[in-house]
Amino acid sequence: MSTVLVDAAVASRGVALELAVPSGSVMAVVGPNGSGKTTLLHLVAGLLRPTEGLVRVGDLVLSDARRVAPTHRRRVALLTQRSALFPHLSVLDNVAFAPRAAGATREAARERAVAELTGVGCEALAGRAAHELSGGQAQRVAIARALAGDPRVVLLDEPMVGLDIGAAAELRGILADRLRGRTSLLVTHEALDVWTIADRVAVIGGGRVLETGPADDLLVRPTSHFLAQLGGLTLLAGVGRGGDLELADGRHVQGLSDEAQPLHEGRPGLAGIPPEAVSLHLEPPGGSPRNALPAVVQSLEPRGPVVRVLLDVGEQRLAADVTSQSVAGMGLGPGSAVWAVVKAVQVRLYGR
Amino acid sequence: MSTVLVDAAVASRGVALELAVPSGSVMAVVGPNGSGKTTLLHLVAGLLRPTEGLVRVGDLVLSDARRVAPTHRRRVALLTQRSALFPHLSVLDNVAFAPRAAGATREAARERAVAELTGVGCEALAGRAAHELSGGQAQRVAIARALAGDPRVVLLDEPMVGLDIGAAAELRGILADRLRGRTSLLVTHEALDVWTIADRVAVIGGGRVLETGPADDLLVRPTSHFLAQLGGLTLLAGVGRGGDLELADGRHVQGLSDEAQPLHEGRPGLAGIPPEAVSLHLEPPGGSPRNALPAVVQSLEPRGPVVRVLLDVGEQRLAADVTSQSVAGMGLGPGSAVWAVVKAVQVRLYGR
Amino acid sequence: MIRPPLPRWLALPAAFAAIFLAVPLVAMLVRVPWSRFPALLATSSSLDALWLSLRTCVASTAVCLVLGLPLAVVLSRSHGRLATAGRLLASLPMVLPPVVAGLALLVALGRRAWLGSRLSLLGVDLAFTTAAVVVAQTFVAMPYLVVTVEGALRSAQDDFDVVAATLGASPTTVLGRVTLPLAAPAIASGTALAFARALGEFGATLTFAGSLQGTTRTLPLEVYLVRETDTDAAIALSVVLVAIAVVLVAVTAVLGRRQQVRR
Amino acid sequence: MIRPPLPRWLALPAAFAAIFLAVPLVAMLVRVPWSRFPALLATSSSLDALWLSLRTCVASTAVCLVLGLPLAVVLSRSHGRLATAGRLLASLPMVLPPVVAGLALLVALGRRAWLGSRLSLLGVDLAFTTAAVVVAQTFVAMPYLVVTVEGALRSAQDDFDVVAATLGASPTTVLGRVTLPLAAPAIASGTALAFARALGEFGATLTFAGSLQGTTRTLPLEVYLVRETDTDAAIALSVVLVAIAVVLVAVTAVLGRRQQVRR
Amino acid sequence: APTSGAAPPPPARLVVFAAASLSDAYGSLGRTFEAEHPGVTVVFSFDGSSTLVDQLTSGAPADVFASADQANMDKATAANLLSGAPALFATNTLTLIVPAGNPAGITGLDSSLAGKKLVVCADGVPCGSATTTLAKQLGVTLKPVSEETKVTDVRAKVETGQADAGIVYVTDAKSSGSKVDTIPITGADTVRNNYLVGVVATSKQAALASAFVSLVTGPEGRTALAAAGFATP
Ligand SMILES: Nc1ncnc2c1ncn2[C@@H]1O[C@H](COP(=O)(O)OP(=O)(O)OP(=O)(O)O)[C@@H](O)[C@H]1O
Ligand SMILES: Nc1ncnc2c1ncn2[C@@H]1O[C@H](COP(=O)(O)OP(=O)(O)OP(=O)(O)O)[C@@H](O)[C@H]1O
Ligand SMILES: [Mg+2]
Ligand SMILES: [Mg+2]
Repeated sequence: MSTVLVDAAVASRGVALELAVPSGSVMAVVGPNGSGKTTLLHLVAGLLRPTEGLVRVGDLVLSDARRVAPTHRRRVALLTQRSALFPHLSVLDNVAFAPRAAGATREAARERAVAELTGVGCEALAGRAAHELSGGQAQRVAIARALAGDPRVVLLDEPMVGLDIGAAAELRGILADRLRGRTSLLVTHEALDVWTIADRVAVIGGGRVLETGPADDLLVRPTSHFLAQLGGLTLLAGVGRGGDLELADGRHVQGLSDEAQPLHEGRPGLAGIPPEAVSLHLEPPGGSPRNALPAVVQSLEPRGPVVRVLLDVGEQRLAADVTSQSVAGMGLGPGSAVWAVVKAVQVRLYGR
Repeated sequence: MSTVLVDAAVASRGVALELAVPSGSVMAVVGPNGSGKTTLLHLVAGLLRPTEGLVRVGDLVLSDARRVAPTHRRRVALLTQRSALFPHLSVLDNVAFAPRAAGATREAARERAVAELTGVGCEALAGRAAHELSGGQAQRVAIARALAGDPRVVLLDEPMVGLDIGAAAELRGILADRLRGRTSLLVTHEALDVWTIADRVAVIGGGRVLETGPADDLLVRPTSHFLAQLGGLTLLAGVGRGGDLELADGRHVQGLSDEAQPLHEGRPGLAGIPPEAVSLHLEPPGGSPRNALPAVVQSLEPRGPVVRVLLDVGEQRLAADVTSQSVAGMGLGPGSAVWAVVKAVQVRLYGR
Repeated sequence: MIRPPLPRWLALPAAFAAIFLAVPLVAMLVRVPWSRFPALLATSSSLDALWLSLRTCVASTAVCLVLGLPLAVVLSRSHGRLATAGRLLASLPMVLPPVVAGLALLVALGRRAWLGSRLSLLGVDLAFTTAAVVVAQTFVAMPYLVVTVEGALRSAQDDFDVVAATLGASPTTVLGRVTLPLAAPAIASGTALAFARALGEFGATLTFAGSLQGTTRTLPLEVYLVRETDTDAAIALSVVLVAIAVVLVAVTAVLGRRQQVRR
Repeated sequence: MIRPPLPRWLALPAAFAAIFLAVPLVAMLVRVPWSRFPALLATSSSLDALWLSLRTCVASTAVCLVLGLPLAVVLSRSHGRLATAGRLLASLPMVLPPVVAGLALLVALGRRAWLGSRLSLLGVDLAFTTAAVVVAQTFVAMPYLVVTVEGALRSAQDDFDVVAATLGASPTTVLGRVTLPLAAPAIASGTALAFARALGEFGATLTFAGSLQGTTRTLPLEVYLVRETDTDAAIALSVVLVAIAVVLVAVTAVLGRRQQVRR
Repeated sequence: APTSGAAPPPPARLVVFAAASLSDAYGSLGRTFEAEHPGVTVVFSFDGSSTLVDQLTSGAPADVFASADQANMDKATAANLLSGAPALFATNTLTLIVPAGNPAGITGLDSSLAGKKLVVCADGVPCGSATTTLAKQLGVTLKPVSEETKVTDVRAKVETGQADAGIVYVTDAKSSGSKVDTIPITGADTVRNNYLVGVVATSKQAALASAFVSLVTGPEGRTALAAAGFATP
């Protein structure tokens, strides 16, 4: 059991955080700059002493105001914003560091390191020195290094930062795969990271945990401004069928399959639909949009310049952001029957 | 005149870059990890010696294979991925560094520093030490520091990396404002950066400049896979009118105004429209989408799973990504008259 | 941030080292005839020696900084044969027994020597002057500054100098505002080492500069002379040297602390 | 990456410093009676002294590393009064004139001394043995290692130790695989300093260990003795010391270069 | 014992603590003694007399102690470091030396020294005390530019021409050979520096030590000492 429980304050930073990460779940941590995300990770890693409260992993109290268990005994891997590869070791030895520290033989450690490097697509860089890597390469190696130690809790502080879209997508896939079932805290600013990698989200603001819950729920019903700004994607769950996602009621959702986590035939999957891509029609439209789903308006919620319309689509939730003029023009209200129309190219299908 | 001309090779890195940045224009540099973006910036900053070729700014040859003008004489500011604030100086003195180095008195330099810090919203941090900042704060201070020296050429290597969405948007506005008319090279992975900050784009791949051109053109007609992946936005130019963007033919485009660079009444502006948000209809549709523009198909171009349809909309270009099934279903071909429909919430309006 | 702790076992050899260094010093203090101490110190020869030592050490430490710091910086950035030769040169005087160092100075800068005789013609006559003491102290002390600072500069991994250059800082500005301030702890300890070595310097001074009260007889020379007749008195005078060192190190520590705080 | 160049004017004081250090050494080499050199070196007393010097210096440098390195690491991470006291202690022996250092050792560890007499009872009799030479050399040389390494460790700005701890490295592993390797250049120069100081050590050895051929008469003591009768011969023997130093520094440079390449 | 650079002591190992200025003379006497006493090794520790007394006081394991002056021998006897009375075995007198060729044109302890660089031993060390006494007897006032702690340093300064003249022992003038010219001081022999030798009280081989003292004070000793320039009583 490696449930992480943080209920700790750091007075000097104006931070008082209360958070539980269930064993085996991946918790995304989002929030504005300076809100205390890094502070949270440092509390878990034992790099900060709480002035009050405690940090627990499983049944063990790792930190309280009096005692802080040393970082190296926590089996908590921390991947920092800067890759911080050891400059005196080769890429291979950097990655082999954690297994070696855990007592593996040099050969076993190197073998493991090669495997991890392969996992991030950097096996060809094994012999290089740290300073011979580009920023992106270094970050990938750092990820391999953090994972090579089989940590009980993985802490990731904006690991995608500095990666190009292609590399980030690739890494997202790798992390989703490798972190699954491993208690993790992932600080990110990307909605996509949250819902492809994480099970749960915690929103931090002004040194407090503002809300926390299942990633899917919070992304569908973002209750904080920050989450909304992250661009909550609506997720529809279903099963892969002929390249589409088949919903429980048999309807198909068409979309583009993600390359890093493709949808597989007969296997469960998700359709990620950005609310702003969903348009509402009173009649099923003709034209290019391939996805037209019958829906019932559940609620209307003004959000600044737009109105978020929550829809019931075959027992699942779908959000649509439309202008208030549209709402007025169509005379929408709870209970209205509409067609939710979304272009296939705006839907991304993920295997889970 | 500070036109930047690079025509240089670095053999050991397998890089041979040819690029011209017209004086006063902001050139975005995009490309995958390891493609040579940082190398390009280092060539301009005089931190790398070309093994062949030269680097020129204005009429001055700054680097060739024999001679490299020293970095400090180039008046070329480089903002690196890591903020690299001087650890022994306060935030204020970090920002005052460049004016001081240029000979300003301590008072003048500090005054300037305060102004720059205010520009990035960090004036309250002036008295802090560098290590007392969060990652995001440090990056903002670093940007203030780079701008405080009034450089002839500004080089930015992924400056937004590590900032949350809110802060990044704010900085994007600041950079768009401050870099305007200043010869700059901006390495980024974000399409939004390219078209809000840059005039021109260079796409780099495998150590070569693959294409270069006006940012608007290249984003409308991305010719490289990488640019397409960046998510080329279509831009429609017009004038602010009653909160909408009025096109030359009098039609209005509705959208959400960008907070950092809002559209002003009677002033020129742009509408950014993601091609995947544009759906094509044979009849003008009813429903929530507020923007329905009559268009004529110019060309069809298959791009992997989707087809990019280039449209002529009142003499301007608009791209729509639709599935090939839609193309077939609607029987589209060059010359077809269609309605390009896009939801207002997917359109962003920017003042320019 | 909590830095990872040091291994506990490290305390054992460290404590042993501290005890090893402390025992002789304590034994010395115990041996000092404290009752005679004020009288011993108040003699004109002791006071002259003390004052001369302070003056010459400040002067030679200043020369070490003015000449040695540039040498350290240049060496830290040099590569190849010439750099190796320079590093060699900078550390050789440390290995010479002080008396031999004094002899070497004598055959180089003495009145009859090639260089010394030419200096004489220019009216510069070092022989038996306080300036000769400073030369001797500088010769033996400078290597400690150079080696310490060069090592620290060479192991600095950062690119702050590059960042400074992109901000328009000339090489001089980079040096003065970035490179040297960042190396401040090493410069402080190098300076302390050099001052300490100059303060304790004895053989080279004796051999090269001579020993005349008020002119060339520094405190260590006075100690050595007094010891011929009175060992306890010599130990008492040595305690003064130790006291100066204590003050010196305390000042360095305070400066170092202030530096630490600024970071 | 092209590092920003150093200011040109820096070459002037640096060159002056190099010349200042070089001239006495060159003058010494010129003065050596090269024709008598082989004969001088081949005497049993010279060979004994050379061999003894090498043995004792290796031993005392090893002791310096084993004890001094832990002390340096502990001090670099300590704060407050005790740390200041420790730093003080670690640098005091440098300031003592060597003869006084020898006296201090004698009053602490001599047969009649408090500690020495207790050691005697345990059958450990240091006085006038080769072990006494090692003790004297260690006492005067260790501070150079401690101060150099401590300064470098304290100015290291990085968080690599934190990173290592998050990767599960115990404090011992962090020390051995991260902290010390990263400080390798400083440790190398500190070790070279300590070795050099031990090799040139003379006053403390003479006073504490005596000057018995083959047992305690190291090369500097032999130089001292030879000088009683023949100054030129003394200079010739000193050249051997210089030669050893050259080899030492050359080896350090090669090791340093290798380290550089790995980065 | 944890370390002892020397092998386990041979049946007879005679340790002689002697003033450094005796190194040449005693070196050859040691070889003579070893030849006369097979199986015996003579080991010398040469240093300044005062250092040797300090070492003996601290319990240094010596058999014979030879001092270069009366004062240090008195210190040793006062501390009961010796068994029996020490024996006078050599004397040394002062002389004036100048660099070879006498560039400054010194003629003696007279007006020729005015404005010249004269180096002497400091009062307090044996040769310095002797110099002071001699100057007082001769009624001259010396204006040295340096008062050295060791006579060797006076010699070195004259040899290198750093000083124009120096007052040293005749034995030093002799070891300097052709590098200096000697200008005898008339009346110098009235001030003698005495070399004394005695058996150390803690010696475990007093008989052998006495034998060495006898050698030094005997005819062979005289020859060797005279060869080094000492006067013998
Ligand atoms: N070393 C430090 N000393 C003092 N205060 C600090 C330190 N590091 C951060 N803080 C402060 O603590 C608060 C929380 O900072 P933290 O680094 O946890 O934010 P963050 O959410 O990680 O921000 P970012 O997204 O910029 O990385 C901020 O107010 C910050 O200024
Ligand atoms: N210091 C170096 N020494 C040798 N090769 C290097 C060095 N830095 C980068 N390279 C190599 O040069 C090529 C270009 O690297 P560069 O850093 O310019 O890429 P980049 O486009 O900036 O990548 P990223 O997006 O990861 O920062 C890569 O193949 C890289 O491996
Ligand atoms: Mg953070
Ligand atoms: Mg890069």
